[in-house]
Order: sequence, then C-alpha cells, then structure tokens
Amino acid sequence: ATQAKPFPAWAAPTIDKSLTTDQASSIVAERTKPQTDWLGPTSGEQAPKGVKHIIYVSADQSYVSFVNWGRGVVEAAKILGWQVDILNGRGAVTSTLQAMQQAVAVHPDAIITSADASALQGPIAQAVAAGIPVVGIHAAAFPGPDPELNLYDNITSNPAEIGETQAAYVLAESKGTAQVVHFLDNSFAIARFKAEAATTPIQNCAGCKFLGMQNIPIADQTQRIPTVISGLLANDGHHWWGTTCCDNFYPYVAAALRASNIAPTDIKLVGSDGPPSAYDLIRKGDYEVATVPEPSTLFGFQAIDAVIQAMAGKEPSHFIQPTYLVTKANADQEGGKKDEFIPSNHFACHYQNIWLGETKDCSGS
Amino acid sequence: MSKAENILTIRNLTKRFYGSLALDHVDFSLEKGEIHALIGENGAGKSTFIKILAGVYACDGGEITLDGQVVDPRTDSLSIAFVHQDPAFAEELSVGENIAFGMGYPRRRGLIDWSAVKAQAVKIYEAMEIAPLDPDRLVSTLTAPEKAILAIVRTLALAPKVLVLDEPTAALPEADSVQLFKAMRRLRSLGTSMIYVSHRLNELFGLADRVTVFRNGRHIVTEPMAGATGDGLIEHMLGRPPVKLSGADPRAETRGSAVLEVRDLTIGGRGPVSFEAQAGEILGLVGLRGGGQEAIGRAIFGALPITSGVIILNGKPLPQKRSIGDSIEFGIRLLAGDRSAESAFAGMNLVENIFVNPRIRGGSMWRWTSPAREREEARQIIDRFDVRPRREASLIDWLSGGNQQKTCLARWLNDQGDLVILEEPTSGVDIGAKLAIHKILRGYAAGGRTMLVISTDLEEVAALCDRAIIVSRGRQISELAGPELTLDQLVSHSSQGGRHAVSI
Amino acid sequence: MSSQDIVEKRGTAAPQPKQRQVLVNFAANYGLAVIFVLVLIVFGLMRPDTYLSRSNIGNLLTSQSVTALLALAVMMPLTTGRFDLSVGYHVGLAQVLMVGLQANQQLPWVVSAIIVLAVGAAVGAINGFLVTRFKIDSFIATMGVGSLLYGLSNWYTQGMQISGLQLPAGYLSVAGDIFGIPFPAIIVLLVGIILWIVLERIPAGRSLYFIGFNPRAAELSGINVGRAVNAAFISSGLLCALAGIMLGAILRSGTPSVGPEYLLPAFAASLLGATSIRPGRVNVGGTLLSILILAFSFSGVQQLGAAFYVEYLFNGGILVVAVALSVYAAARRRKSAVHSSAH
Amino acid sequence: MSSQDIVEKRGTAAPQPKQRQVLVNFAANYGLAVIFVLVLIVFGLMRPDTYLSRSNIGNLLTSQSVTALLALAVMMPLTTGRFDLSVGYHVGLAQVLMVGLQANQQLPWVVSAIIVLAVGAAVGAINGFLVTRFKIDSFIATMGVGSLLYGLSNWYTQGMQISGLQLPAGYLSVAGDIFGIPFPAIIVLLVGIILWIVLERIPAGRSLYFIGFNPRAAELSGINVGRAVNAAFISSGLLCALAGIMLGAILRSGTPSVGPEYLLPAFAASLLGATSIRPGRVNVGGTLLSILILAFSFSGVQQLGAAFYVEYLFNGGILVVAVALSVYAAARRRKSAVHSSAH
Ligand SMILES: Nc1ncnc2c1ncn2[C@@H]1O[C@H](COP(=O)(O)OP(=O)(O)OP(=O)(O)O)[C@@H](O)[C@H]1O
Ligand SMILES: Nc1ncnc2c1ncn2[C@@H]1O[C@H](COP(=O)(O)OP(=O)(O)OP(=O)(O)O)[C@@H](O)[C@H]1O
Ligand SMILES: [Mg+2]
Ligand SMILES: [Mg+2]
Repeated sequence: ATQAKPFPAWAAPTIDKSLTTDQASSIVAERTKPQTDWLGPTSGEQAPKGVKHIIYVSADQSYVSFVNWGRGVVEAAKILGWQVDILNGRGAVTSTLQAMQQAVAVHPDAIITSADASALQGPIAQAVAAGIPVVGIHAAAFPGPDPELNLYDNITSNPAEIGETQAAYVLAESKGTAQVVHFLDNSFAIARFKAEAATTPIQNCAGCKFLGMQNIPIADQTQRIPTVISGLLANDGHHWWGTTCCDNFYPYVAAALRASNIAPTDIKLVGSDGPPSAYDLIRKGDYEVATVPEPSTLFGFQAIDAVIQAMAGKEPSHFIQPTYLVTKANADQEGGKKDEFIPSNHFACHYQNIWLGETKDCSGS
Repeated sequence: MSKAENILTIRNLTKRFYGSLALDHVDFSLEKGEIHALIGENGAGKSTFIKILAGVYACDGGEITLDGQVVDPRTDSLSIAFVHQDPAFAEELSVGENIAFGMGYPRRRGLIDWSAVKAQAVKIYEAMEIAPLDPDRLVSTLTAPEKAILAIVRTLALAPKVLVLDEPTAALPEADSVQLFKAMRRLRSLGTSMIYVSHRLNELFGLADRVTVFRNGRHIVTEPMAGATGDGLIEHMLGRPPVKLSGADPRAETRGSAVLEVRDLTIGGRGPVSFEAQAGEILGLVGLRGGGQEAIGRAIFGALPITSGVIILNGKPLPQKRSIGDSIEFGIRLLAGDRSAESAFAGMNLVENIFVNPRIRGGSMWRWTSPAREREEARQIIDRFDVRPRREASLIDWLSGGNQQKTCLARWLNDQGDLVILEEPTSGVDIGAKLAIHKILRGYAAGGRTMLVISTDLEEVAALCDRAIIVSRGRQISELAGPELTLDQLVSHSSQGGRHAVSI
Repeated sequence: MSSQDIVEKRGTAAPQPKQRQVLVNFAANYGLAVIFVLVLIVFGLMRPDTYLSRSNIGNLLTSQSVTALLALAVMMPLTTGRFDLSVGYHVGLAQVLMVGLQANQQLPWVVSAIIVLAVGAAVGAINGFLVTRFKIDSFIATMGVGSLLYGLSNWYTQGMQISGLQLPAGYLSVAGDIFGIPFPAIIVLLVGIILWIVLERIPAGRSLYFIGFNPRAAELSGINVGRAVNAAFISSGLLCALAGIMLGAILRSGTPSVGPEYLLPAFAASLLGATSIRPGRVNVGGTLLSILILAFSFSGVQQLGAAFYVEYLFNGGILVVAVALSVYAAARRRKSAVHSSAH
Repeated sequence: MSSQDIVEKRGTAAPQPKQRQVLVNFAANYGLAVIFVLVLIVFGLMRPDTYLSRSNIGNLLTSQSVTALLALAVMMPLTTGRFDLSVGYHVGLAQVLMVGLQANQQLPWVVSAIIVLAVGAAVGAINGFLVTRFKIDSFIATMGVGSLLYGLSNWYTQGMQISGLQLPAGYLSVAGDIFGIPFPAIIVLLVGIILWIVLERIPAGRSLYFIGFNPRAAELSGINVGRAVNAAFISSGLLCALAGIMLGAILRSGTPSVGPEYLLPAFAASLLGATSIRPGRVNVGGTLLSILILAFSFSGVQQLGAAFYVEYLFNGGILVVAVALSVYAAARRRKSAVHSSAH
C-alpha cells in the first residue's frame, strides 16, 4: 500500500531572536563535539521484498553536496539490493525540470531529488498522481513532508539551527562585538530563511553590528564577488565577520580578500554546506574559520528510509540529525579526513537493522 | 616572334564542375615578353582557366609548364600575378594595407613599418602615373572604378614574370584604361609576359601580340593579332558569322514629352547639373573616374541624399526624401555597377536573384507567391536573356561573370517602370550577348521607356545611346547627339576638364 | 570560408545512377529528419515501454516547446545576419513578469499575458533600434540589452523566487494538453507554420534572407533594410514573451535566475537547423527538427542511465556529428545537382 | 547597415577644421580609454581613500586577469570571423586538471602546467580541425566541443570538488604579486603585448584580419586560410589553458562547475574592444581596456553601495552607450577621412 500523498507538514522551525555570549559559547561547545550517539529511529517498517527502482534527480552532479547525497542514496540502496539511477539536473531550473520529467516517464518505485521542488511542481504532481512517492533532499526550505509541493518528506538539517550555529560561533568568538555581513543567493527560500536565522541574533546583540545582506546570484558569483568585496572593504572597513548560506562563495571571497592584502586575522568567514574547499580554507586558516556542514551520505539513508515508510503508507520519521560545527580544531573528525561530514553514529548499521529486521550491535562497528 | 621561347606552356588542361566541362583539353602557350589576348563568349572558360593558373581551382587533367618546369599552382608558389575578374579586398582595412598584403609588408627590425606601407602605396600609384589615393582610406570607402584601379596597381607593382589580367577594364574609365595599357607596354618592354582577357575587342588591336579564342571550354585558335580582324575573331568566338546589326534597329522615332527632368541638381557639393530625357530615349552619362555621373543616377534613384535641386518624373517633382522603395513605386529602376558588392546575391539561386522584390515587377510584398510559378517565369526570363547554363536552380556564384551580369539585368528589365538607370549594363558581357542586350534595351526604349546609361564603356555609349552628356565634378561639360555621338568624340570630350577630375 | 569553396570545387563526381542521386538529394535536404527517425528507432528499441510512452513524449514536447520558441526567436534576426543574445534574459524576465503580475499585482492572467507580450515587442524594438539606428553590432547591442533585462527581472523580484501557488487554473492549463497533445507543442506548431509561410511564401518575409545574403544589394533592390531588421527583432521579442508565458505555466513559479541557460541551446538548434530542409540558411523546419533531435536523443541517453557525464559527451557529440553529416550531404548534393542538369 | 555603406560610400561630409577632425579621430580611436579615465576620476573623487587604493586595484586586477585571458582567447578566432564558444568549459577543464594532476597524480606543478597547456593546444586544434576540415559552422562546432570538455572535467572529477590543500607554494604564487603588482596582471600584460605585436606588426598576424574581413581576398593572395584559422584556434586553446592554470591558483581548489560563466563576459569585452584603438575590428588594446572599464566601474558602483541588480543595469548600459558613442565617432571619422581624401 504505497502512499505517495504527503502527510501534513510539521510545524515550521522557529528562529531564536537573541543569544547571550554564554548561550552562544555553550552552543558552539555542544555542536563541535563528535556526534557518536544515534538519535534516529531504532524501530520501524522493514523494506518491502524485491528489487525496487529508485531514481535520484540531482540538482547538479557537478556540485559536491548533491553528488554526496546521491552517493548516500546508492550506498543505502546497496544494503537493500535496490537499483538506483541518477539523473543530472545540470544546475539549471529547466534542465532539472527535464530530468524530473524523465524520472517520471521511467515510472520508478520512488524518486529522490535534491533539486528545488518549487520549480518542479508539474512533474512532481504527475509522479504523485501516478503513485510514485517523491522524497526531497534540500528540495524545500523545511524538514518534513510538504503537501504544497507534494514532497512525501524533505530531508534537510534544521535551517534555523544552521543559522543559529553560525550566529553563535560569531558571537562566542567575538565576545559579542562582531560586525557581520551575510552572503546569500536570494532566489532560494531556504537561503533567505537561513539568513534570517543567522542574522537575527546579531541584530539583537548590543555590542554587534549587522552590516547587511549581500545578495549574490550563484550564476554570477565569479564576476560579482570581487566587486562586492571591493564595496565591502570600502564601506565597512577591514574588520568584520562573514556568514553565508553557501560555502561555494568563499573560495572567491578568499581570493578577493587575498588580492586585497587583507590579513586573515582581520576578516573571518563562517560557512555552511561544508564542501572540500571549506575544509581546505579552515585548515589553512584562509579567512574561513568554521563551517556548518551538511551530512553527506546520511541524507541519502534518511531519504531511502522515508521511501520505505511511504511504501508502507506510514508517516516518515521525524528524525533530524543535529547540526555540527567544523573548526580548525575538529576539522579531521566526523569524516573530516575525507573533507565531508559523516557523523560517527553508525547510522548505516542502525538503518540496516530496521530495514532488514536485523539486530546487529551497532555501537562498535 | 614565333621562335621566341615560351615562358608558360599548358597542355590538355581540363576542368569539370561536377560533370559540366568548363575546360576541355585546352592547349595554350605564352611567349616571353608578349601580351597574349584571351577572348571568348561568356562561360567559355577564361576565368576558370585563369583561376586554375592561380591555384584557386585544381584542374582535373593537363600539364602546366612554367620556365621549363612542370608546376602545380596549388602547391608551388609561382611568379605569376593576377588581376581577377571580380577582385576581392579586405574592405575594412586601409588601401595601403590591401596593397602591402599582396606585395609583402615593408618591415623594420622584423616588424611591419606602417609609414613605409603608406609610402609604398603612394609610390606604386605614381609609377602608373595615376593620382594616388590616401593610403589610410578604407577600401570600403572607394568607388567601383577606384577599386578596379587598386586591384590593377597592386598587381602590376609585383613586376612578375607572368601577369594575368581578367577583364580589368570592364568597369574602368577610358582615361584609366589608357594608363593601364601604357603600363602594360612598359612591362612588356621589361620582359614581362601577359595574358589579357577582355570583351572589348578593339582594345586588343595595337596592344596584344597574339590572341587566343576559347569556345565552350575548348581552344579554338591562336593567331597573331596583326593578322586578325574583329569579325574574324567574333566568328571564332560564336562559332558562326556575327549577325550584323544594321542601323535599322528599332529606335523610337517619335520623341514623347520629357519623362525625366533634372534641374540644378547638386549632390554633396558637386554639381549643379540640369538635363532632360524623353520617353523612348537612351541617354548616356559619361565622365572620368570621380566625375560624379554615378552619383547623379543614384540620387535620382533615391540612394543618395541630394543637396539641392529638383528631379521631375512625368511632370511631377519627386519628393526630396524618398526611399529606394518609393522610387521603384514611382517607376524608377537602377542596376548597380558593382556586381558582386551591390547586385548579385551570392549563395542564392537564379530564381531568387531575379525575383528579389516583386514591386519591381508591379507585384506586392505581401501577396502569396507560388515557387512553381516563379520557377516557370524564371525559366522564360533566363531564356530571353540567354543566361547560360540554363539552370534556374543553380546558385548565381556558379555562373560566369557575364552570365551573372545578365541575371542581374533580368531582375530590373520587365514591362514595368518608366525610367531605367543602368550602371555598366554589359560589364563583362561578351560581344554576342552584348549586341543581344543592346537590342533588348532598344526594344524597351522603343516601348516608350527612358533609359539612363552610366557606362565607362564609351564604345557602348556610342553604339547604344541616342544622346550622351559628359559630366565632370557633377557638372555637365558638354553634350553629344546624333552623328556627333562617336567613340572619338566621347573620348576627346570626356578627357577635357578631366585634369582636376582625375585628381580625385 | 573560402577554403571551403576551394575544396568543394576540387574533386569531380563520377556519373552516378539517378536513384542514388535522388537519395543523396533527400539526405541533404532531410538529413536531420533521417537522423531523428534513427534516434527514435534505436532508443525506442532499447527502452520499448518507457521511451516512446505518451508521458515521455508529452513531457519532452512540453519542456522543449520553450526552447523551440526561443530557437525561432534567435532564428528571425539570424535570417538577416543579426544575432539576438538577449533571448535568454528576455524569457527570464517575461517569466517572472508573467508570474509576478498575477501573484503580486493580482492581475488576471490574460491581462498579464498581454502586458508581457507588449513588453516583449518593446524589447525587440529597442534591440532593432540600437542595431539599425545606432549601427551597433547586434552581438554586443543585444548582449547589453540582455544584461539590462536581467537587471530588471532582479529588480522586480529583488532576486527572490515568486511563489506561484495561487496561479489560476486557466493560466496553468497553458502548459496542459488537449486530447493528450501538449498545448505548448500545439502553439509551437502554429507559430512554426506562420513563420514558415512568412519566410518562404511572402516576399516581405523572404526579403529577410536577401538582407542576410547581401545587405547592400537588398537595399538597392528597394528593400527597406532598417524596417525589415526591426521587424525581425520585434518578432524575436514577441516569441521570447510567448516563451516566457509558457515557461511560467510550466514552472508554476517565477525565478529570476531562469533564462540564460536557454541561449546556447536556442542557437545550437537554429544553426543546426540551417543544415537541413533549406540547407545553407536558417529555416523554421530545420530549427524545429533540431530541437526534436537534441531533446529525444538526450532523453534516450538519460533513460539508458549512463553515467551523468556521458550526457555532456553525448550532447557535444551529437551536435558535431549531425552537422558534419549534413554538411557532407549538402556537398554531395551540390555535386549531383550540377551534374544532373549538365546532361 | 547597407544604407550606411551606400551613403558613406558616395556621400561627402561638409568641410570641417583640421583640429576638429583630429579630435574626432582621437575620440574614435581612444574613446574607451577616455571613458576609462573618466570612470577612474569620478569614482576616485567620490571614494578618494578606497577606490584607487592599492588593495582595491590589486583585487580587481587579479580577479579580472582570468576574464582578460579568456577575452583574448575568444578574440583570436574572432579576428578570422570564427566564434569559439568552448572557452568557458575549457578554462573549467584546465582548472580541474591543473589542481587534479597535482592533488591526485602528485605531479610537480610545472609538469602539470605543461600538460594542461598541451591539452589546451590539442583542444584548440580539434576546434580548428572541425571548422576548417569538416566545414562545421564554428558556432556549433565549438559549442559541441565545449560540451565534450564539460563532460571530460566531470568525468575526471566525478563531479566532486578537488581539494587544493597540498598545492605547493610555488604554484599558489602564480596568483601572488611582485612588488605589490599582481602576478596574473603581469602575465596578462605580457600576453597582451605579444598578441598586439603579432596582430599589428607581423604579416602572419595581419593575415588573420584579412581572413576575417574577406576570406576570398585572403585566399586569392595565396595565404593558407585553413592553417591560419587553425593557428587562431590553437592560440585560443593555449590562452584558455593559461587562464585555467591561473584560476586554479586563485581558487586553490578544483571545481568542475566553474567556467561557463566566463563565456559572455569574455565576448562582451572583446567585442566592446572592437570599437576602440583599432575601431572596426577586434584588437588586443581595446579588449583589455574593456575588461578594465567594466571591472572598475562595477567596483565603483559597488563602493557607492548600490543594490545588487544595479550592476546588471550598469553593465548593460555601459556596453550599449560605449559602443554607440564609438560607433558614432567612427562614422564621423570615416566621413572626414573620405572628405579629406576627396580634396
Ligand atoms: N564555381 C563554379 N561552380 C560550377 N560551375 C562553374 C563555377 N565557376 C564556373 N562555372 C562554370 O564554368 C563555365 C566557365 O566559366 P568561366 O567563369 O570560366 O567563364 P568565362 O569565360 O570567365 O566567362 P565570362 O566572360 O562571363 O567571365 C561556365 O559554364 C560556368 O557556369
Ligand atoms: N592596419 C593599418 N592600416 C593602415 N595604417 C595603419 C594600420 N595600423 C596602423 N596604421 C597607421 O600607421 C601609423 C602607425 O601605426 P602604429 O600601429 O605604429 O600606431 P602606434 O604608433 O603603435 O599607436 P598605437 O599604439 O595606438 O597603435 C598610424 O598612423 C596608424 O594609423
Ligand atoms: Mg570570367
Ligand atoms: Mg602600436
């Protein structure tokens, strides 16, 4: 009894208005710790028998996060002996649309997509009408089902928490005296939400100064960032913090700062997503000092779990992996050696237990 | 002369254009220090012959011997220089550079020396006793005759062993032709051998030493010019005795009222000029290069803004601001002189080249047109103007120069229009076809149409026109009509007051 | 490419049997059509139940209809030898306007559509004006205008995506279908037929080609080059607007970053199309055919589930191969053409 | 445009004083330079202590050097009238290769650079081959090759980002500076000087322009068009490789999705450049000048704190206005040239 129609949405995550320096420090301390214990489901639906066909519609197979989530889907499917095909959205709304249409046309058992669902409503509606559950990874702003967009579940970290973590790190490190710029691409709702979460505490912090949002359409980042930096340095001086929705801005930002002879001690960047370039910059102390990474393969497993729930007509799990914070100190932990965030909670083992009805001991594996 | 050894010998030269034979086992020999005329009907294969020598086309058979060496023009660089039938320039580059590109750039320390480039340009004009152009001028700003001269001087300056000229005088004013012939004789005395293609037969007498005739891609005869007669050559070319055009050809006897009246016309500081033309009259406008006769025609056609004066057609003054489209509606037609640049649509087929603008034939821009009917009409027109090969579907670029000209002419001549302005109507057209076209033109005139012929071919003007106006700096300096309208008169009149005109 | 002329004039065709020649002719004029059929057959056999399924064909036709309209949009100025690089940004603007006017200004969708079309015509007129009046190179003029349009749509949206959740059903049905035939495809077909008639059968339309081949001769033949070029750009603008209206209904939201990605595919299609149906010049039939080939072959590769980068390789390959083939065929055809009438 | 030609061909301008004419000449040749100086002065006055600061200039020069090299890369084939649309994907490939060969294959950076350059030359040769041998329209051929290259870099990286953590200091210093002058800017300057000499002072270089303006003229004067066009594409390939080497050192990691965004700016610069120094044809001086103008005016706008979309409006505006001005100046210059030589 596969169910494709989403359950009602969860309550939207709330943004905390302000943070004291102490709250900030404790948040940082908390989220830089290894994530060893498993907070996800320990019981649930077993995987249906037989080889299921899953299609992963990637937003852009040339961008590392989307590739990693796809890897997760494939690894999870391997446990079940399922077949996964990956379609490439090629980073443009329209080619994504075409890829999603292809996915629907092939009529798989389920579709997992990392592409922005709001521009895919047509084909997603078709899929759901055809009884194909569609699970998003970062396809919408908030975690959980999205009836409006017909997503059976949307796998993502809590964007409020991501913003909060960035703000907390800045407040803690600057002892509540930071001037902060936030870089984002306005076109994505999730980016705007993260931005609000990351900047509200700053705006409400007495000793801090919020210097403003810098909107950088990702497509033009190469051309825009150098001049954006030129403007910032001119108007806001050489001592500020940067936060962002998207770590992929930072190699360009760092390059521009370097070319402007700015000392890495003067301007500090806090990122999110955590691609290899972010790990590089953090390790080198190259302006970027911390990032809030997205789990790489874990999302894939969560998505497959959601698919299994859908196939049983059950509501998807409410589990959200807590956010993690990468700094120079812990850059090598939790998958850091491979420049990605893989919590050390043996999630693969736990999910395998649920899906195959096994009872392996996952603590040490 | 017969025992002078050959510098260039060609045997069994054959060229096929996908099945159609353009050259059929042609033999040809060029002696040291001779001017060898090459003539033949349009499409006889002259240009093809030359382009093979130039290495533009590869031949499909035959042997070329230069200086005793068997050579392949496509691979070897030979000391042969060419003036091609429609010379090509880099229009947006300077005159000086277009010359240097062929001759080689003067260099200083390995780098191009631009000042020397300019000096060189001036020098070679002066060497031919022609007033130099400003070397910094872009070629795109030159008039058709100026380009023709540029093509010639830049080639003559190479002082090669062998020099090949393909209809260089087709668009060349008399005075400049004279300079060209002087230069050619000078080169001959220096030992250069020349192949000279032309449809203007009587240029050849006194210039060429020998003449060769091609017909349908075959070599017909080679004989000393001394013994040759015009009729004899024409007979060789056509393969039949020439049809004598007696004076009794249809000339409109009754002169209607003035169809065209031009009053005090000045164009960009040139002029003023005033004249009339009656219905059924063929009026010639001649002058030296830069004489401004072209500008007059273009202004009447609305292609050039006029500074002052009035143009009256059929008693009604034409509006000052007038698009070319309007002029066509008013019944004016103009065949532009520069065929490749202003007339022919290279890359498009004959049907399209004839039916460019339906309004020329009294049709509408917005009416549905059936391709089938157009093709059928085109076939008839092609027959009437004797375009060869008769193949309405072939691209115009696949035709010989003269046949391209006939096609362009066919675009403008139909039962519509009161005033037909023709720049170089028969440039590059062979004698047979030329007579035929003249006949056609007279026919149209007889039908009550007025023709304005703007030609550098004074012979043509003498033969075709009822009256001729000699123009210099946009002014009329004299007029010839009836019995006075002869080649010699035209030459002498047009060279008067030409002094300053030449120095354009 | 004079080197081309030279080579083509080299070599002679041995006399060849009539039917062979007919074949060559056909291949030259309909080479793309042949390739298209082959693509359908090959992938149809490899993926029998999904590839030629109604849903797949429907989806492809729907999503490609936007590209098709834009390919026709770039084709119109191309007939006169002018480039229009603003189409990508233009369709983006049209799309956000179309969605925005309904979502933000609460206008009925038909009114919005009319406004968008009006804006489209205006943009086209501006392009034409810059090119014909100011004599600015079309490539750079339209590039500049494109950037302006991109600025406008970002100003209008403040760079944010406009949610289309309340878009009226009437508008969304623009992306729907009639008797199972996608409505966008029908629009494209109609537009195509009209343009084909104009360009092939109406002298005023054909004059665009004359301008393309020899502007000066066209002018001296009484064709109003300026007006014709303006008309070409205006029609291009209208087509972009129409494409934007469609795109909005397909995406059901207005995204300012959408658009630029259409530019190259549109040019690829209309230039690839110039090798078929009317070889040697851009034309409606060839353009639409190229769209189909590229879309269907790409879909086929995707359905085979090849590694993602294979798509790019294939995409590049098919372009080059298709053109190379038809260029070759055209050369053969020319030979046989001259040959045949030489006997 | 033909209307223009006719008038200019036959028309003559009213007499004008010599010095006025000189002025017009200067404006026509150095219009962009004038605009550039104005931009510097205006913004320099409005933001005295930051706009012309060493840090700002260093930042702009470094970040623009990649675009500059790519603009020169598209310029080379443009001189012969051919497009190279593969530069964007090509620089992307060069960049991932450059980082990858060091990070994955542990090659010393100089060796990697040599390999990347070799690949660049090969890619250029392929473009040239398709265009000259197969007679494929350069627009399509290079578009196809570009897609192939994108496929390659994605195959090489599997779509992942290559960490540049172990990149040697020697390589990173490619993006450093000497006596405060950004090294990339110095490279661009040297490349520019070499290309300038080749194109303006060496016959082989001039022949590229001849091919561009009139292939037949070039052919009839006996130069090997095919070989020249190939050379142009190969040099374009080498420039892309060089740009990729630089980009790797600037970004300090290899990202497969980088590259395409450089295409339009590169074309904009070289075409805008065609309106200055040597008006009427793409040229080195004009190209580099355009890069500077665009970069420095954005930076100025940005320092005045304009909204993000203003940059696009500004970008479009400056393209159109600058070109319109210089076209106007060029026309006047041309007139006076005709005029002066008519007496
Ligand atoms: N590129 C081509 N393709 C096909 N046929 C051609 C081509 N060039 C010439 N021909 C044909 O070859 C024949 C000879 O042409 P050619 O130009 O040599 O004649 P010509 O003697 O120069 O005539 P004209 O006196 O008019 O210049 C003609 O039938 C012409 O149609
Ligand atoms: N392609 C060309 N054709 C004709 N004249 C040219 C050409 N290029 C330059 N010249 C002229 O040659 C003279 C010297 O040219 P040159 O290229 O040396 O200019 P320049 O002294 O280097 O100044 P710039 O640095 O602006 O080029 C100038 O009068 C110039 O107009
Ligand atoms: Mg000829
Ligand atoms: Mg110089």
